Amino acid sequence: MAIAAAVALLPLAGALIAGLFGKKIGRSATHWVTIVLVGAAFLLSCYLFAVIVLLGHPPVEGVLYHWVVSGPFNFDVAILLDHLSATMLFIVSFISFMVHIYTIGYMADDPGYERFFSYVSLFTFAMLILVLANNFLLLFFGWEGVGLVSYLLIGFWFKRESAVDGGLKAFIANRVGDVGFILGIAAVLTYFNSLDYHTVFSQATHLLDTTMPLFPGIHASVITVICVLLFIGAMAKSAQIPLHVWLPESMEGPTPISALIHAATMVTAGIYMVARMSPLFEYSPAALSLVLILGATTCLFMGFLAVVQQDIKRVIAYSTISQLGYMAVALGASAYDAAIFHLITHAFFKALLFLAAGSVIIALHHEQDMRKMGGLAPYMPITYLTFAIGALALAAIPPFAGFYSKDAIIEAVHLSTTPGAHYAYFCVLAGAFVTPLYIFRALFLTFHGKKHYEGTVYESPWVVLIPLIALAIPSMIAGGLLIGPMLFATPRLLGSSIFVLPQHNVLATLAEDYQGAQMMAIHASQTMTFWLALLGILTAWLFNLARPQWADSLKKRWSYLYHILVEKYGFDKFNQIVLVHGSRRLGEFFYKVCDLLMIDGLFVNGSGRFIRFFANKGRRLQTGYLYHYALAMLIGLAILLGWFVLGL
Amino acid sequence: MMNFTPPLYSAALPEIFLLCMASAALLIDVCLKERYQIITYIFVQLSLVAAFLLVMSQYHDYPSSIITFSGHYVVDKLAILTKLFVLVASFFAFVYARQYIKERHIARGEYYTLGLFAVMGMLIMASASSFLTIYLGLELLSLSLYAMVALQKNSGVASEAAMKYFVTGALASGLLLYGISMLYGITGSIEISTLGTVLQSGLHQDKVVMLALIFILSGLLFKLGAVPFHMWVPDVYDGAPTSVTLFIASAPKIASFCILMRVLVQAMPMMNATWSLVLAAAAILSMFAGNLLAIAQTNIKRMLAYSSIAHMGYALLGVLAGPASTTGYSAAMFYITTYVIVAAGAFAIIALLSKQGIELDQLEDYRGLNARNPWLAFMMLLLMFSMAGIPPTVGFFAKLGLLEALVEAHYVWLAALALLFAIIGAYYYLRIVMLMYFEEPHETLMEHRITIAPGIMAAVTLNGIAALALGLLPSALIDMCRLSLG
Amino acid sequence: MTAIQILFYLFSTIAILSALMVVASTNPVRGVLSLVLTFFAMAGIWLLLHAEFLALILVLVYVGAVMTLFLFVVMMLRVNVASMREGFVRYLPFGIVLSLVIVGLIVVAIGPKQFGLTSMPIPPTKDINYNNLAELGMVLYTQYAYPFEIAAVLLLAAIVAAISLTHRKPHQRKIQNIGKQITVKRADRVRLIAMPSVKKMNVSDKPSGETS
Amino acid sequence: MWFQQNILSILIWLPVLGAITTLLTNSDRTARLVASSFAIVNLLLCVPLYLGFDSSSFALQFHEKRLWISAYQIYYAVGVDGISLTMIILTNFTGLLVILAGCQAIKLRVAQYMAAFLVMQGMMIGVFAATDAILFYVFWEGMLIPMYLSIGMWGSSNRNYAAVKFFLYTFLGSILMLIALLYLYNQTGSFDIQHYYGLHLSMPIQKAIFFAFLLAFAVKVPMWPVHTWLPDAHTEAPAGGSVVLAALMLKLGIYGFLRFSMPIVPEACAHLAGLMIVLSLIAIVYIGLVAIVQTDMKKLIAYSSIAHMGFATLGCFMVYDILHHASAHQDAYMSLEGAVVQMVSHAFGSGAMFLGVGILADRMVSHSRLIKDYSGVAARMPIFAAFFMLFAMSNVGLPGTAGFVGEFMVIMSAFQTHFSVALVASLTLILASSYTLWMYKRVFFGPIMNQEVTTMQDLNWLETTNYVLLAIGVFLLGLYPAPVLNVLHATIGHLLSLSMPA
Amino acid sequence: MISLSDFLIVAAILFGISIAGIIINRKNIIVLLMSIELMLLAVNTNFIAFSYFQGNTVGELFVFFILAVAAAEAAIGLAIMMVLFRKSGTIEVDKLDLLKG
Repeated sequence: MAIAAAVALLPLAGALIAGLFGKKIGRSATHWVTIVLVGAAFLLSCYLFAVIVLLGHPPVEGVLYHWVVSGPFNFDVAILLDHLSATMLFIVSFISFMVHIYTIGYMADDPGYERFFSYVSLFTFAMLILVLANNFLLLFFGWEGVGLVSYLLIGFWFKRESAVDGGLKAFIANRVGDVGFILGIAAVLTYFNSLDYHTVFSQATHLLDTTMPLFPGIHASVITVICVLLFIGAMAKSAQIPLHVWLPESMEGPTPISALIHAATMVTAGIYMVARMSPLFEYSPAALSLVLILGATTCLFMGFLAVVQQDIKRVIAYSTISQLGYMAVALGASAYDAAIFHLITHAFFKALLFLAAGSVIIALHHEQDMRKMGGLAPYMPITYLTFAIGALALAAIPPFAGFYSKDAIIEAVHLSTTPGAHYAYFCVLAGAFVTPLYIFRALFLTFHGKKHYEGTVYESPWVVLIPLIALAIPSMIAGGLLIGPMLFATPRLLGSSIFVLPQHNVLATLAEDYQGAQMMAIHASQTMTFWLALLGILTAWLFNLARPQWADSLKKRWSYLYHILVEKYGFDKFNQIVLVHGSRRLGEFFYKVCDLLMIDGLFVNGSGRFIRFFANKGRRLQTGYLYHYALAMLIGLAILLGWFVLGL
Repeated sequence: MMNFTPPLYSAALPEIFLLCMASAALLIDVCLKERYQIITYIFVQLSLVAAFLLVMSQYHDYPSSIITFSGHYVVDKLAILTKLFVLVASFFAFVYARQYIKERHIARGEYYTLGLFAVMGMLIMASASSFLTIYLGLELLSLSLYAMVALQKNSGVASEAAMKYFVTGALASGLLLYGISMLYGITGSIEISTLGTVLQSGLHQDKVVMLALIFILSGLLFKLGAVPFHMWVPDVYDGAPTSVTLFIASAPKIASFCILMRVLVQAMPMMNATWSLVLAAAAILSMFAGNLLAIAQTNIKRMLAYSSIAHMGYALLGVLAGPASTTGYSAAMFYITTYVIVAAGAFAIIALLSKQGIELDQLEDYRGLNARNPWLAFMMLLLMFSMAGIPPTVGFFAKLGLLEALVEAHYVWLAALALLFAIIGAYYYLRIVMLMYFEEPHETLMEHRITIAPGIMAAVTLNGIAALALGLLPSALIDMCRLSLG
Repeated sequence: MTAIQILFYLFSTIAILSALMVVASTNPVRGVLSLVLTFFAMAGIWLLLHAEFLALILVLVYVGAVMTLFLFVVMMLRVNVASMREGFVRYLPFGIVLSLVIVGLIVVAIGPKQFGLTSMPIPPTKDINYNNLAELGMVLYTQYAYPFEIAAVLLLAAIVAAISLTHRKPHQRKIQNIGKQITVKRADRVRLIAMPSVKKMNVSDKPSGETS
Repeated sequence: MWFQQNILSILIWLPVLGAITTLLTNSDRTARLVASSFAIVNLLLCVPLYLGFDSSSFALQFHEKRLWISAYQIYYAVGVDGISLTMIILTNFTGLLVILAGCQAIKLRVAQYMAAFLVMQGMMIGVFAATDAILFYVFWEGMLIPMYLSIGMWGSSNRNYAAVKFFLYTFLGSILMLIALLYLYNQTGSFDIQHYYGLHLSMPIQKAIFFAFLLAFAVKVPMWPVHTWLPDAHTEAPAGGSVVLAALMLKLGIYGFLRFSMPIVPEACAHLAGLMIVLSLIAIVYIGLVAIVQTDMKKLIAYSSIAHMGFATLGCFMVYDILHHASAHQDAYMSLEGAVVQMVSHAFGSGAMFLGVGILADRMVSHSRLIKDYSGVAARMPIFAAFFMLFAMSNVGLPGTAGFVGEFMVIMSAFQTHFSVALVASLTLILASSYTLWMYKRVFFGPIMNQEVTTMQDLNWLETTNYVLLAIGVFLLGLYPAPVLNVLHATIGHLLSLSMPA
Repeated sequence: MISLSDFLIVAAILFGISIAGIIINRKNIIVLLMSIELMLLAVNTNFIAFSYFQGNTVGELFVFFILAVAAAEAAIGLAIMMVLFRKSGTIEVDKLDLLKG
């Protein structure tokens, strides 16, 4: 347990040192300190992974301290180390370690060097806490922590308006999700009287038939409410429609961040969370169905958007959203292991893609528009190679990592009985075509064809390339290696961390046909997905390299459709006009009309003016004339006499 | 043929002493040259101090109430306490007056002598136990005050104020007399103690008593300056020399309150249902009109005049709650006493700031006083907050007592109303503080140095600090008032 | 109707009419004289009430001294008689209404119902040796000694007040005030007036009104 | 032990003594020194107070009782329970901050400034310590005087209006409370607040008293719709004044609810809890929206204060609904404790932000507080920007900072009353981040537009000290709120048992 | 015979006239002073009537004092009027409006 805590705290120490003393100890000292500490954390998490997952050590739980004790409620800072968290620990610390190294090269000439390292380490800390939490509270802590650092890092170049805006958008979109999340936590607390995973999960069955009032007249099953609320949180974090809008904007941040936070780790927190909550979600078919349908929608429609993007990072960003959709689909289909599996493989290859893209971007001096690239392959072969590996993995070409995970998901959905599975199956299949289409479009536009960039282009330095290579390897092999233990072995790699009801257990059904990773790769040609993927690559080649003019004519022909895609289905417009402007209008109305005009103007100052007005009027009664004074006295006397003598 | 018992002269020793001193002061003043007139001043002040000591000694000598001079004179705790307050207030009024009248060439000997006569009038009022002595005391006080107001002969406003004061005052005493005559007509007596018993026995005609009550109340409310008998207040306060305003605003209020107590509580307790209503009406109107019109003022003396109307309204609340509560009368007494302290301080500061030829009595003249003389500004601040009734100044405890009595007497609505008016009132007190502290003084005022004799400064300080100290430790004064009207 | 009644109504009528004259007179001298008449009439009524001493006092002292004082003052101050009537008629109705209301209310309270002969019978006639003056004198210096003294003080105060108010010292305060002379400021003596300069000055139209 | 027995009086009157001493000094330097030392000593005195406090007992501790005004049986009676202990320590902490901040920012009439704030500090400690209703009221109102002066004397352009508005508003609020207290006095013959508990008054009377108290406390909190004094007062007050207003004075309202309304008229509270919840929710959403459109930094923070206080009132009055569903009192602890923690945490967050605006405005010749006059400050003042980010995040309610704890506890409790309450309350997550970060963005980020910003100096040692103190507070409360909560449990429990309708 | 109320009514009428005199008169302060004398006369008549019908001398004594006071009052009133006249040259009531509002 102490080791687990140390894993989380080492990066924190790094962040504090870099943040507080970075300027004093200098640049290289800063990166050394943070890298060493994160490296140490990585080593420790390797150890933990080995102990817990490989050696099957029972899950470890431990309370660090009591955060709040209030009435019957106990909120602890406590960690849980089981298969799931150990796995995640490993992935997170690995990618983070890589990104740290990569950063040395990427940020070499940035004045905010120390700050950047501090942030990245801080992020690692928060993410590790998120993963290690044994209760909802600490989960939320990590959840918000990564959100904060994400905000800070997106707006890292704070002089750039768009970067700052992107950060703000990311933060606020995440807060929208957090509303759901925190309400979900509150619901958990209300109905389980505890926030510990263990307690909550063990009592889930007691609440199957309980309903709660939502709004007057509307009642809903408690479990469903909890799951839906929690999933709203996940939607924001994992960029599911309609809360995905922030992720493309987050590309304003430095590329290592995009790799670490917005591809590999943070955005998958939602997936992780749902997987972690599987004992709850399993009992709520409605919530699963919601997850499935939203995930499927995200998966396909965000893929479409990636096709029309011109910014290399945005392509990858939309791809990320789409892939997160895949994961969500897997969750919805109760194939949690598959979701985590895809999460892992995706972490590798998407981080790889981003870092490779970053390598290109450095080489082109922070040029991100693909139209200005092209033909870079000969200049930066290693980058090209690694990018291609990442692309192949993403496109689910066997035997690259993505193939296994995505295929498993598609198959799982195919078998799923969750309502909406048919729709989801269609989406993921279509997605299998779209994915290679956009990523190879990016590959072709960037590395093939004519060179549009005017300056000289050099391959990136080794600090950049080492992480690329280090990530390329698992992108190739991780799928094959892991699919067996993760999905089809008994016990599975994630062991008891995941709970699936027998009637939902699609993976078990799949396992019956599983004959090993090699066989799967070999038999890929018999699946539709494989051909769809190839078709996607072919289409990408056709439209971008072979016959680029086709693309233009298509654009003209279907300009309406194209416009919808370029406008990203109008989500941004809607948010801007309805939500942002709407709330400002409303605030304006409340402020100007209610506060200033009504309360202040009418009542507060109004009564003051009223009194003053009467004072000035009443003042005239004091005319200065003696007879009026006497008159006042005598009228008063007469009234009193009339009142009392006549008894009026 | 007469059952005449010789009076107990020692009971009236303070009055007798003061009469002798007043006569002596007259003689001394006549003999003195103008430059030595300070001797008159010292003499008058010393006699006030001596009278104070005499009254003090009576406090122990007359533990229970004694009526002598054939029913015209009473010594009781109320009388003694009223006298003490009156003497102290008058002492301070003379202290503050000295510099002021000297600079304005107001006949000093006459000023002090008339002042002394006024003090005598108040002492007589305090000890009056028949309507005759009440009337005579009142007239002695009033006549002296009329003259004092007019004493600044080179001032047009002063003589105008005196004229207005005189005519309305005479009208009011006419009303009072008319009421007294009715009361006498029913009961055949003018002694308060007899009236009390006779009226209680119920042989009276309701309507006539009512008539008498209303006429008498009108006369008394005039003295207190309550609406609708208040019209003289702003003009007189404004027009009179500030030192006289100070005097009018202080001691006579206490004495008038004392006779109000005697008339209402001791002579006509059975009519309390009626007079409570009358007082309630007067109180509400006073609080309303006083606070409201004060807001519109630009002259600080006038503003304080309206404020005094409002304060009298508050004091009446205690009286009207008196019959149904245990503490109403004493709360009113406490209220008036503290008001007198505070008002005296405020008018003193006004008097001190003004210089001959430059009457600094506009609100604007207080702009930036804190920058010119922080200590004086601080004193004014204390006094203003006390008037507004903000703790920990004494004004709050005065209001607290009244409200307590009102609530006890089930006049909760009246208490709420009173506080509502207090908010309106707070506004203009705050405005003075605002001017003194938040603004910078005009350059012309900056040139005008504030020079105040140390003795007078000490008196002002004493006065201002009293507003605070009595707030922090009000118990003794409250207990005294309780004792006198328990 | 007895003689007393006749006298009463006679005196009352005279008193009321002359009182009205007092209020309504345009000439203050006539007013004062009307007031004197009122006093005489009322003194008659007082006699009917057996207050002989007071009735005499009223005539002798009050009319003799106070009213004379009034006359003195009236004659000393030259009052503009012409303007005396101004506004009189305008405010008359209001004054009449108000005083009628008050009088009416008083009468309601003190009317025959309360103070008629049934409730307040005429007191028995005093015996022949009864001396109003003696009786008053007996108590004035015994039981009423204290009020008597106060009244004396009051008169003293009135003397002081009246003298100090009306007395003018010979030099009439035209003394040199050195302090005032020293503290005088430039602003007190010299006043600078901003005058708009007139650019074109025609001989025909002189600038007027700016030299003040 | 004389010291132990009189420690509360010392805490109350030492600052007043300090004020007098400060006024007697003849140079600004000495005034600053004297005032700071008094503030430091007073804060240090809290240590024995905290250590000597028995947190397992709900009884009033360090009790002092002396007859003050015998005629009305008014006692000089002070004592602390968990809530007041917390607030007293907070007061002393904030008091020191304000004095230190004033050392830098105030150039004019320094001694008077220091004196005003010291007096205010003493009075506020008095409010929290008083156990006699009149003593409470005296401090409650008396505090208005120095506050009025501080707004008016060292405020900005529209200070007169703001000062008078502040004064009259709060004065208006407290009058009915006084009458209610007097009514209670007539019922019990005592001004001891403890005697007012458990009176079992009839419902109409309870309601009347409830509304009387409500007006007083609602104005102070301030609750919608009697909140409009606050934006003006905060905006026009000097930085120190804003800090005191936000960090302490608003808390008095909540404290009043806890000390008076709930235990004295429990039935009325239970009956009208719905109204209070609605008002609180309005404060949270309505005011949140209003905050979004503010162009003046101080106004924005002021509105955010109102919204945050909405949480505290929500926490207070939800207990009735919670207990409606739940069986044991314990279930409602969290709600009330959340409210109290919210009070404390808001003090750190908003206090720090007001100080920050003061720091910024002091560096501008125009002393502008308008958001549009700034941008890119982070480039010139990185340390300040970092600190401000921390406090902004606390304001947003980020876990790990102080702002989160109370919000979390209240939202958790809100769900126990009703889903919709929790839903509306949790909208603050969005609103608070919108207005806070939007302001942060425009002030600190972006390119430097205004030439004056280019010459801004980063924090000096005094300001840094202040901010370090506040940062420690924010983190301590956010990461380990137990020390605060521990002293509250017993008191809250007792309060709840008193506040429950029979 | 003449009842007490008859006397009182006469006094009341005088009282009313004096009131009217104070209200109506807008020009001459002397008339004001005379009205006040009238009012006191009415009051005195009241006292004397009551004294007679009550059969005691208290009322008459009271009148005695009222006369004394009235004389003093008249003296002071006239003195103030003198001062006023010297300062402002008028005794018209409606010119006395320096102080108002």
